[in-house]
Amino acid sequence: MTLALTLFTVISVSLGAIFFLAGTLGLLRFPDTLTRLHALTKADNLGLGLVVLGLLPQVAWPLGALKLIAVWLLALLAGATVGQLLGAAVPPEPGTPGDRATGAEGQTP
Amino acid sequence: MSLALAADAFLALLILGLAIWTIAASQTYGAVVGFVAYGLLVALVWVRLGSVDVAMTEAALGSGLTGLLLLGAAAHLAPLEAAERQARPGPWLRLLVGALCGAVTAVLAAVVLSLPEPAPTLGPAVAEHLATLGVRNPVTGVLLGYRAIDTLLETVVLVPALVAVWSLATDPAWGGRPASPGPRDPGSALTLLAQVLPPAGILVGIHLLWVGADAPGGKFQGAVVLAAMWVLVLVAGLRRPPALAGRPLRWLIVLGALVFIVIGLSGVWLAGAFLAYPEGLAKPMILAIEILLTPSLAVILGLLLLGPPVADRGPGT
Amino acid sequence: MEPMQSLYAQIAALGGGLLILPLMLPVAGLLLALALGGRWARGLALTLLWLGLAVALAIAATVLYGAAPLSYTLGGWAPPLGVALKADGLSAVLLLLSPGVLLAVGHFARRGFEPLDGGEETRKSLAFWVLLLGVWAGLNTVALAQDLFTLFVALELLTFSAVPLVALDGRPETVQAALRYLLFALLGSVLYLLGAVLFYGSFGTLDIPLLAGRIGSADALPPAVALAAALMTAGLMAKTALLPLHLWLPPAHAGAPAPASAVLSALVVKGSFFLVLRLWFDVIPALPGLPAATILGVLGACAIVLGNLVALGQVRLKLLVAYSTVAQIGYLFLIFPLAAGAGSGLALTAGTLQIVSHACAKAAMFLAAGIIAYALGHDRVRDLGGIARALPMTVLGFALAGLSLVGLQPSGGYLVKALLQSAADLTSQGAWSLVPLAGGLLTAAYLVRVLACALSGPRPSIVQGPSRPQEWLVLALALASLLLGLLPPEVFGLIGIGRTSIDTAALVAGALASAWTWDSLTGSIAPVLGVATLVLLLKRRGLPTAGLIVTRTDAALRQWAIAGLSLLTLTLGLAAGIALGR
Amino acid sequence: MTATTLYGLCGAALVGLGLYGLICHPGALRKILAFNLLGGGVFLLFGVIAQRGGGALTAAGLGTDGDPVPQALVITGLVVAFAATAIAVALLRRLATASRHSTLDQAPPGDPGP
Repeated sequence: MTLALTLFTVISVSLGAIFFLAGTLGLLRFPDTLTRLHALTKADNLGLGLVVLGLLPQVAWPLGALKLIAVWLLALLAGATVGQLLGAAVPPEPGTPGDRATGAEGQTP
Repeated sequence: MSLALAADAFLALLILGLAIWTIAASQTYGAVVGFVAYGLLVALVWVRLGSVDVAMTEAALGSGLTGLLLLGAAAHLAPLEAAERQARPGPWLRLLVGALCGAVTAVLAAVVLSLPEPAPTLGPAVAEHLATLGVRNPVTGVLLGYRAIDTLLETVVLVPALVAVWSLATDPAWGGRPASPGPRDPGSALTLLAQVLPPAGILVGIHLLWVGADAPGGKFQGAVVLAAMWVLVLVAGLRRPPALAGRPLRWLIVLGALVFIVIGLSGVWLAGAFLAYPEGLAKPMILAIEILLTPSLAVILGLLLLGPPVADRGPGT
Repeated sequence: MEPMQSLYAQIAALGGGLLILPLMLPVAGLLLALALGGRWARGLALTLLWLGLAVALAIAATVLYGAAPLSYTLGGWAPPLGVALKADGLSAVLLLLSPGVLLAVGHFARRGFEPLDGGEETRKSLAFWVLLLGVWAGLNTVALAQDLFTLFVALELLTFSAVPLVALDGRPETVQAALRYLLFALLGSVLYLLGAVLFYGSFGTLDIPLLAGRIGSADALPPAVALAAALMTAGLMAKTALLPLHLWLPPAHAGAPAPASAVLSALVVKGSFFLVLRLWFDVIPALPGLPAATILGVLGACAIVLGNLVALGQVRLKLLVAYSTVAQIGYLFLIFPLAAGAGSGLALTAGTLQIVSHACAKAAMFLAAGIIAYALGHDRVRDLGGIARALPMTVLGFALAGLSLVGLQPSGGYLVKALLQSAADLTSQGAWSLVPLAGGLLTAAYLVRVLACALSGPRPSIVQGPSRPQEWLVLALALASLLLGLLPPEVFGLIGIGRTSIDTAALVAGALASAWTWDSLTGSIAPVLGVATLVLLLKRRGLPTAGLIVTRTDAALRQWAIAGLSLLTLTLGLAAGIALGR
Repeated sequence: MTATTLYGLCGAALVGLGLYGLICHPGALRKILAFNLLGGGVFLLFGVIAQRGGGALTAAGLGTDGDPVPQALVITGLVVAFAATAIAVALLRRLATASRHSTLDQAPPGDPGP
């Protein structure tokens, strides 16, 4: 039984690590802030979720596991908020849908 | 074992890289962002060094609140950055200072490597008498038992520090409210965070305070988390910063330290020495001090972040 | 004396319990002053200072007549686990000096830092008194604590209370001076903390007596000790503003309001020097050999000469007095090369007396300068014309304090010079005794320059005259320093208590024996008169070119990068000196 | 070459970097940043000494391993360092608003009043 669990942990954590790698790759490769933001929040939240999922069997049940999940939820909440704030702070380039200058309907602040 | 060593080496190199970035970055704002990341990694190092209490304090205070303080200052001082470059010392002088700093580091590293091998430690002595203090967390035992005077003095040091920050206000603004730290229109996302997170944050803060007696945690860590939640609410503009002339606020600031002194003085009669705890009553007294110290520390740390009072005009200017 | 003896026996029987009061009085006062607000802060501070003076007198008397230091273990935990308090002779002197000078400054500041008529709190009325109690709390903890980390927290309490005093007026240049002072003091305290870390890493304790015992008994000292001692000494020198680390002192002490400048120059600077005394005389008495001590002595001599010369050329009176502080700090560090071997008793007594004498004299000078600045609306030395006629007592106080710094007969300054002289003869290092003489003459030079300007010319119109008690306080402080030598020698025995085989009473009596002989009287007055006539002749022809070189080197030394460079070189130099000295 | 000595060298390097930044950087805010690095380096050395003195407590099955005294001192030091940074930042912001200056050497305008 423990072999299956440790195997699950190894697979899940390494998957999470790959998603983190993807997120960082997106950060370096994408042209502008909004797409980088998109890559980071998506990949890192999923990566962290997988890592937490993988570690659940290794941790004392239930308190340790609940703390790990709480960490993940906090990261989700913080990531989403910071994503929104940075997105609102970045002036959209002309011609893109969110551009207020050309009268197009921008997202409410 | 070498894999763990490789991980430690990678962590140490990452920290040095971020530290070099913090010094060498041309833009101050970028340097501060690097500093916050550096602080979080140093908290990780503290966990590797087996000091979990310090790791929490470093993460919350060393990189969290200090980072917030410096980010605000970096944004405020951005326009003056260009003028700073003229005051740069000449290249030869910088080279000389760099060489001397290198020499200090080399001597320090050599000395650290040659510290005596059976490392002198007070660990066993602390562990031996910990039972009489009734707490199982040795760091809390040292902070509130053996070296209670350091903790008392350190809480007292925060009061002149606070008055120092307040005394920089203009005379008419005295007693008014500090400027609200948040942006003018914080936007729905920040308001949502400031409504969802604080209840959980306050719970975590109180848990840290409560668990501090027997496991890593304690009043500093709890107070910092509570202060962070309070500042988050202020940044989102849900509350206005308090008026600094308010009598209840002043008493809340000094409450913790005063109770600490009263309990310390009671030790003279009950347990024969200042800051001593009578037999059997040690744990309740330590908890009483910690419980009453946490709100005071949280308020002081928050007020240190908010800065001097600005004129008492309307909602947060 | 019999009933007195039993009284002190009872107080001593109280054990060290008496030592809690000097610690808790200012701390409780600090907290209550903030909570009660500006209306009560002034009254609370002054009453607590009077109470503190009484407690300090009781402690000093108990230590003197019990002929043994009082000690107390906090929380009942003996070191190395717990922290101990100890009041030996040195601590008793600092415990007495702090409330004394703070009371004089506090009563001087009753006018100017009081709440509004309706009792409503103003910025200055709360901040000044809370910070004054903070300075007092820091100084008392520095005097009593026996643990290096508790001393670090006390130093921080002292610095955090002193820095805002500099910027209390709110003018931009004082805010910049306060920021420069804070950053350089923090650099100093981090180096001090690094030294404490290395001591703990090598010996597993931070308690001064235990550390001294383990360092003394260790046969092969780890290299960490030399570096730790050098780091702590360099850090404390930065906080004491010894030349070339004096960049922050002149603008900070000159820019602060008058009572704040007095507290900063008289007491705050002495707090960190007190720890240098603790370090070199208590923690590592035998360790630093002659090379390291000579480095400190040479820096002290340079401070005396350069500080006085730059003071001579100053345009503003408060800056002149601030540079005089830089020079007088030189005397404090002159004692270390003379403390080698047999001279340590004489040197320690000279250092302690210099702390007391300079504190009273400099407080009087800064308060007098403050009165003159408010009365005339400016403090340009050249335009002080006739102020002596308008404010006779203030200028008299300034002159008497100046004479004490010059070192005329009954003054503390003379005692320090005589003790340094006999220490130099005892340890056959005659060269060092020339420096105090030169310092005395240069001090006389700028004193005569100020008095000449103050006496000449018609009586000026007074913008805002001082109150009568303010002038009496200036005179009282100046006389306290001038008449220090008239105290009965037994009182000076207090300094040596707690140290084996040092009878400071006899040393001071020896130094005073030749004070009133004819040739020593002419020996100290004649050169002063000579300098006075020289200055009066030169006054009309302005600053000689030599003065320009001096001010330019001072300006160069006071750049931040150069000061940082000097601090690093001093740290490494001291470490090498201590390592070689063994 | 254990992890502890590795972090000791890292701490020593941080002290050197912090000293360089504090002395050479003209901007006061960068000096405050460098001061925090310097303080962090010194505390890290404290932590290394705590780790070297460890072991006894794990044997007694109490709390974290490592010598608790340096850990308590570092916590106190961190809070004092934060207070120092708060005062320095408040002074710097006041200096910047009052005189458009943010360095320590250039003299700000303003008459040297009494």
